[in-house]
Amino acid sequence: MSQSHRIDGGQIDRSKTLSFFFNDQRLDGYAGDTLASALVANGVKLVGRSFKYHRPRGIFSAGSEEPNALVQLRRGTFQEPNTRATVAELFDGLYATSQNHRGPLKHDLLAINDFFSPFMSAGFYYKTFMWPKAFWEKIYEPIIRSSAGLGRLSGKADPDIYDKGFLHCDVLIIGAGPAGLAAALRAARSGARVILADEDFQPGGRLNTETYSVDDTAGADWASTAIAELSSMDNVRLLTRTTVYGAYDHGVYGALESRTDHLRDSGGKPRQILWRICSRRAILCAGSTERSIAFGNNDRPGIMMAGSVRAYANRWAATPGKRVAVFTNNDDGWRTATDLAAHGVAISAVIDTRDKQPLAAPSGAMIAMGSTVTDTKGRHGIRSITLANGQTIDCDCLAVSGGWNPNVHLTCHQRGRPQWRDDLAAFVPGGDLPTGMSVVGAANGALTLSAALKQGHDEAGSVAAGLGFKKTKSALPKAEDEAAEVAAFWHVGQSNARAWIDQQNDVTVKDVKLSHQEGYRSVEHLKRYTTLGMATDQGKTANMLGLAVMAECTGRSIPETGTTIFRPPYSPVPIGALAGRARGKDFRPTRLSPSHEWAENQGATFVETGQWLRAQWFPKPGETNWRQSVDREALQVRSAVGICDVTTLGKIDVQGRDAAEFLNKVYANGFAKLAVGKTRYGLMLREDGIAADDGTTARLSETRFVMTTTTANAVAIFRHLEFCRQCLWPGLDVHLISATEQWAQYAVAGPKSRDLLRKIVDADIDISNEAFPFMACGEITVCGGTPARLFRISFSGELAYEIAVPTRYGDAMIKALMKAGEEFDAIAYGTEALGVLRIEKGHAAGNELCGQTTACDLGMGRMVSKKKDTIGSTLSERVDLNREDGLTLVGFAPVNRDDDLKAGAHFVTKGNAATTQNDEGWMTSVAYSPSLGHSIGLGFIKRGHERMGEIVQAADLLRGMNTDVEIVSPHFFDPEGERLRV
Amino acid sequence: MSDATLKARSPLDGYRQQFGTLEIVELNGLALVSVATPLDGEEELKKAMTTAHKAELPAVGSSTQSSVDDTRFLGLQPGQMFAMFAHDGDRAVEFVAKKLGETGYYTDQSDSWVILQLSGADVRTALERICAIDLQDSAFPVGAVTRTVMEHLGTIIMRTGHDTFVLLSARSSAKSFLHAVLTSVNNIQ
Amino acid sequence: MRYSGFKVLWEGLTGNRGWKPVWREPEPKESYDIVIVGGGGHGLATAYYLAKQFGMTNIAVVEKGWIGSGNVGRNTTIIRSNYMLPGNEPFYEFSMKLWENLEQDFNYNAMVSQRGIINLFHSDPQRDAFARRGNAMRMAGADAVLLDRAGIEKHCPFLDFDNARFPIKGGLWQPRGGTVRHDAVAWGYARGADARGVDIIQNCEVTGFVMENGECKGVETSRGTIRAGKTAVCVAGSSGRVMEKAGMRLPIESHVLQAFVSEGLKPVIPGVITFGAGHFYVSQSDKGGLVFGGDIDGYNTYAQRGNLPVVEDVCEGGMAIMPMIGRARLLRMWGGVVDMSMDGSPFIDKTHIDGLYFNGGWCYGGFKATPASGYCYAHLLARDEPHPTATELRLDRFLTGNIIDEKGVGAQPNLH
Amino acid sequence: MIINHPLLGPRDASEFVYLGDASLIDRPDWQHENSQQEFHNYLYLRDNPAGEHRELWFHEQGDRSWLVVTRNTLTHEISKVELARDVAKERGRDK
Repeated sequence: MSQSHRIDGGQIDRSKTLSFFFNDQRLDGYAGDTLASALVANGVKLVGRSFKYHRPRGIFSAGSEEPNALVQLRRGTFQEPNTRATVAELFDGLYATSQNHRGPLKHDLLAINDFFSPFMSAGFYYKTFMWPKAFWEKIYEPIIRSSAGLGRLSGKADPDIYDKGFLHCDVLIIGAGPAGLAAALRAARSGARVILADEDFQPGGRLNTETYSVDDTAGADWASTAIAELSSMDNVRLLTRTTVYGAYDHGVYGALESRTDHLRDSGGKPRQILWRICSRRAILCAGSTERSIAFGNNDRPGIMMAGSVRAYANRWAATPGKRVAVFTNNDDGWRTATDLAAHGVAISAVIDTRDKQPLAAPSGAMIAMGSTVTDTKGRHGIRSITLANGQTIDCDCLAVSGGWNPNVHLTCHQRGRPQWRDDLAAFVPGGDLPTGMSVVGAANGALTLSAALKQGHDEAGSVAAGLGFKKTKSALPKAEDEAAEVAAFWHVGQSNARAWIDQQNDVTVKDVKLSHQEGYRSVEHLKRYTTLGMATDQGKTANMLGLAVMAECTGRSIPETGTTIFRPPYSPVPIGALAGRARGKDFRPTRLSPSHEWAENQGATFVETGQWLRAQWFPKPGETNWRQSVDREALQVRSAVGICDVTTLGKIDVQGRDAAEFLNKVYANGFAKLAVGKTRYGLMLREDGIAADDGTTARLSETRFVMTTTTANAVAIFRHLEFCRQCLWPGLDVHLISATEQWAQYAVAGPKSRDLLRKIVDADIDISNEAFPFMACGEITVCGGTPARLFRISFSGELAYEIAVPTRYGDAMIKALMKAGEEFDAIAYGTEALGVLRIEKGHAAGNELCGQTTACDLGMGRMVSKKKDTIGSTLSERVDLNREDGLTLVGFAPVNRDDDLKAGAHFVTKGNAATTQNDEGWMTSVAYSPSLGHSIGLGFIKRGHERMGEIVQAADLLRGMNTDVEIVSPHFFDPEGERLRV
Repeated sequence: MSDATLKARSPLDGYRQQFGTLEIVELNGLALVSVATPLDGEEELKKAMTTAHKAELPAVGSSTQSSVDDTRFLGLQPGQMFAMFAHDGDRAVEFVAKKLGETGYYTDQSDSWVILQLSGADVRTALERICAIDLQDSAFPVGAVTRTVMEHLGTIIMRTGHDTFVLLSARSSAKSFLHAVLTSVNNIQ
Repeated sequence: MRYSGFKVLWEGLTGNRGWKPVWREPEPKESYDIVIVGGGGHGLATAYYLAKQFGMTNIAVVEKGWIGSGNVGRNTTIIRSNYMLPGNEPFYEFSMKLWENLEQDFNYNAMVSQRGIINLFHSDPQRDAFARRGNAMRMAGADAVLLDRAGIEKHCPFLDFDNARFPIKGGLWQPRGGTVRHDAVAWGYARGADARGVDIIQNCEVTGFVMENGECKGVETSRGTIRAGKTAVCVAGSSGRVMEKAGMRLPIESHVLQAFVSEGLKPVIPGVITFGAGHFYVSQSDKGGLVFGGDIDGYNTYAQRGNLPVVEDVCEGGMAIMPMIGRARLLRMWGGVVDMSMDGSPFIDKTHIDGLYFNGGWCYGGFKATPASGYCYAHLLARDEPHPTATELRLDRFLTGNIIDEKGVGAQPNLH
Repeated sequence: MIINHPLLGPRDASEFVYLGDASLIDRPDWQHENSQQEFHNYLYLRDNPAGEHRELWFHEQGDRSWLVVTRNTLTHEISKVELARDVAKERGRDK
């Protein structure tokens, strides 16, 4: 059957035949077709199965509101579930399969559900499947889960790429139908920056699907002329295939532009682009959506929206049937009869619920006024309908129109609530629109062409004027006002058969009535209990019907019954598009230190520290596991000298006449009296008295300090300091700027560090212990005049320095240091050895400064000065932060020296069970100390300082360990700290 | 005393590439020095700038150009600007101090940034994929400068010509930043 | 009326005519022993346990809108008890145990589904923190398993193990964690409470408190004055708004948490998965939708909607660990207003005003706490002393310094 | 959201970092006889209004200014944006 239902006319390109596959059947269509129109043209009726009862489903509409015709598009990793055939552009080689059936589409095994439907009424699952208890996860749920869901993901990474962007405009016009085009022309001619977005690949909206004329030319032609003019103006950005899916605060709109979905292959370009549009004003011209009528078996393939039926005929030259019947409650439905007849399609009947004079109808059509359709026949496609009077009429397509709902969705995305209009029997936009938004055309209830054109034209004029753009001549497009009377009619009472409201989720009139009967009467309860409107179409064709039936049950009017809120997105948006480029390695940026390339060449292993990559250790030939490398590096630092890149530490330049006073306020310990040329360890508290961060700060001059922060907290601390500077003490002369990126900084640690540095620093600089003692700092020159900074500070407990040079020399500096160190057996060490050395010395780091511990807990209580106003000092004195049985940071050594300690173990007094009540603290950091020859740990335990020598259990239920550990001083190595002063 | 002298490296080792009409160049040999205005010291700083550079103190969000030398002043935040000028050494602060004396607090930023210059007719089309700032003439004229964020990276953007923009981003993430820019260029071509 | 498979069959055969309303629609009486302000999950659970466990039935639940319209009706349905601190963990484990018997208890299938929850870690310090947490859970009688990378691969082979910016190094797994059909929780509790005589009064907004010489004697409502022996406020999300009527300032800010659901898909995700290096967590509902979320928007708001940056941030997190979801479409996004407390932990306590009780500050985690919150609040109201698992959830803890800060970020609500 | 920066004009809120109620500017006197209670109220208690709210935003990806933004927490409408430094001075914090 090759395009058996193709007819004359239309806006397709018959010169371009495209072949495609539906369920492996090869079919032909034309350029300009959607998958749906091509299926219609080929007489394909059955395209899918419903969610719950697996009823046969056919194409229902011709737009993004489609509830039924969902297919899986493309193959393999490109497989895309739940794609609406009605918006999928046809391309050559398109491959689609139907969804949600077991076995072939025609003979779906799960169609059995339909026979059990009496037992599967709304919410039945809340009332059963409870016994026996264990069966839920094991039996009931797996069965439910496997039969639920619609399409399938490939389970493999999405192979397409996505991009994002930002657009700015004076006027955003949403929808390029008659109202949108009229508005765009007027706004653009006034000189405003205009963005015109439309979800269709062919702008024009219903001008393309109707037979009206504008300015005495065919509507579709007028539309293309308007588009041509707009495209030629450089103050206009025309976005086709672009859905504005959400309205956000302050005129920001989210839009999804499809770039390659209509192509066989993306050619390595982004599939879709997610635009964030900043607009000063927005005009919503989203049109309206036709709704159905509920009657017996109204869900059969071939039963479609009347407007869609003629859309297929007029725009795509494809007729859904050869013998079409129309069932309507409004004038618009009749146009389907006349339009199809004009294409030579037989019209078997027009049934109108209204008892009035019939409108002009094709000859041969049976006319029934004040009548209804009560039932239909035809398993995989409609064959006949039965009227209220029992009369049966044959047809292979039933075009239904229950009236039109303005597309108010975006007006509700913030606070807007639609208002009811009786004359339209529909909701129109209410007050409280998103700031800057106005609504025109069918979306605003102007359901006739000339009214839509006029509203668009007028509103654009006043918007442009309001934005201060010049008034320019711009004529109002002329058109006729077609008949559009409607009389509310929701569902056919006489029908005994099930009457569908939500076609995808299988919600029937009975379900809504049951929901009411059981007390789920608020609209939100109705929606949640029956799943009405929760399907992929968000109830675009269903919600009104459900609301109307509920109103009938409660005996209240529809507006009294309420309206369901429309939430973003207007139509579903791929998660990939919302993520854009941020995936894989590009999820977040990578920061590299200046010695990175050198370290790579040394074969270093790297570790993520926030966004930084840091060398973790430097394996040497023959070393088979990381511990060998780390032990060697740590020992070498203690015995000779090691070099470690500490560039990642945050560095903040603090300058000003009041810099010292400022530091005195933000550090818990004193800084006012720090001498020039000296460095001091500083502890920062949060205002709540908990330790926030630590580091060393050096005084380079009376008015200049260089502060270091931990790598992890650099950004947050800078923000906090700016808060102190701008909001708390704006009267101080102090200035901050980050210098983290400016300096490459290396720790040179070990007994031989001074000897090594002597070969680096310039001759005139005396770094002898006398001239440059522990905690000294200075601005010096190295390697023949290169400016540098030298700090005599030590994290390892050895004689140690940190030397900094401008980053441009970072790569050269690490090489120079290593070369100069050769004769001293210098080695490079990574973050692991750094950790071992600091744990051996009992220095707190991230695991100890975890945001839950006080200075007292850390054993630095005495540092907190009570004699000055310091961030955090007051609240650090609260009783529960100074309890007798408070935590203390101490060291732990395994009683059995061969035991490995584990961070995260909890401490329990010997003999006690490992329970919350007996919990006395936890192990924060552990390491194997190559110097001591056993595993060591730091941790917090209650009254730790009073319990030196006590043996407690380190309970690690997770890893099935319960280790006896001795409480010892955290200073495992060189407790007197003699080595760093030599 | 070391025999080795230290060789400087630029963040991207001097990247330069042409993509159709669009050119991307890493700018080197530029010094960047932040100048902070002492509390209540704005008038003196203004005077010093006029005498030494014949330049205005830039407002936040814009830049001024010395009429006697090549120094451009970038108004980045209240009480702080960047002085940008050709200089290939590591003594940038001394140059500024020589001219402005003690009227400001100086911090060398020359090594803190990677500097990319994008030029060509498509430059705005490429940038709209990563830059939330409205770059059209009325909103961001030639001379405008501001700090913003692109692909999670803090970025200073300055418009130096009708179709020319200079972007500064943190040196440590220079490769990620270049990647972000190149991706935009690829995606629009 | 008792629900059962047999009942469903019988009704099916007889045209489903016999189903009765799940709750009455009573007019408010003049006075009650206890008036619970807020017909959300916690309020309804409180009423249910007061009636069932403590034999108090002269109780009203007053709800401004429709019951379950608060966060119980707009969350991501996750239940877990993977907390760390002694002030929290026993409480949440108590809640988990109540979940495990809930459906049989109130004869309503809330689809409690213990398919497990995994929190991924991506660095050694993160692993250490999770080990500390997991051990705390085990010590409180909860279940916890520390998985290495291979263990994660076994559960979730579809995660990005090869190309991730922040490599997956393992995870903390709580097999008993899972999801629950959130609306059904409110309906089940309401049905159970109503059956025991509790008056559930919808569309009844509290406009003020009845104060008599410093004591709270009930509430003024849009449907008249309702006197009460004890007034129990339970309106998380609106706590600030409501308690302000009693002149109280709280250690709480109202923020919006967004949540997202995709179109229905055939099963692809086993349990709940949480990304440790970005803001993303996901599960799959029985209907097939991917239910996911991330961080709060981060600014004070009472509007039940968020903005785009967080939407994108969440989806970036999703694609970073699960690139297979790129072609799944986001169907609906919504926002719930949450009480963000100053240390990220809740309050179940008497206020300084006699007769006035407060339950709130649940941050973005109130749903999982519903049963225990109701039970412990009922205990406090009935006995005037805190339930043993809720002794630290006090309003004055910031004055004494007994902070319950799981995240360790301090007095900044939007960081918790 | 869009924040109309007093120096830079409209900027996307994603450039900013939010802190909270602008009353955090009014840090109590550490020598107040009841300083612990004072600091407790300052740091922990909030008006948390449903309506107009004055709040602190930091332009981290911008000019590094702390701003005081007056925003309605029901509608998100922003009615005023000031430099926090100026507000702090008005409240005498530079004395």
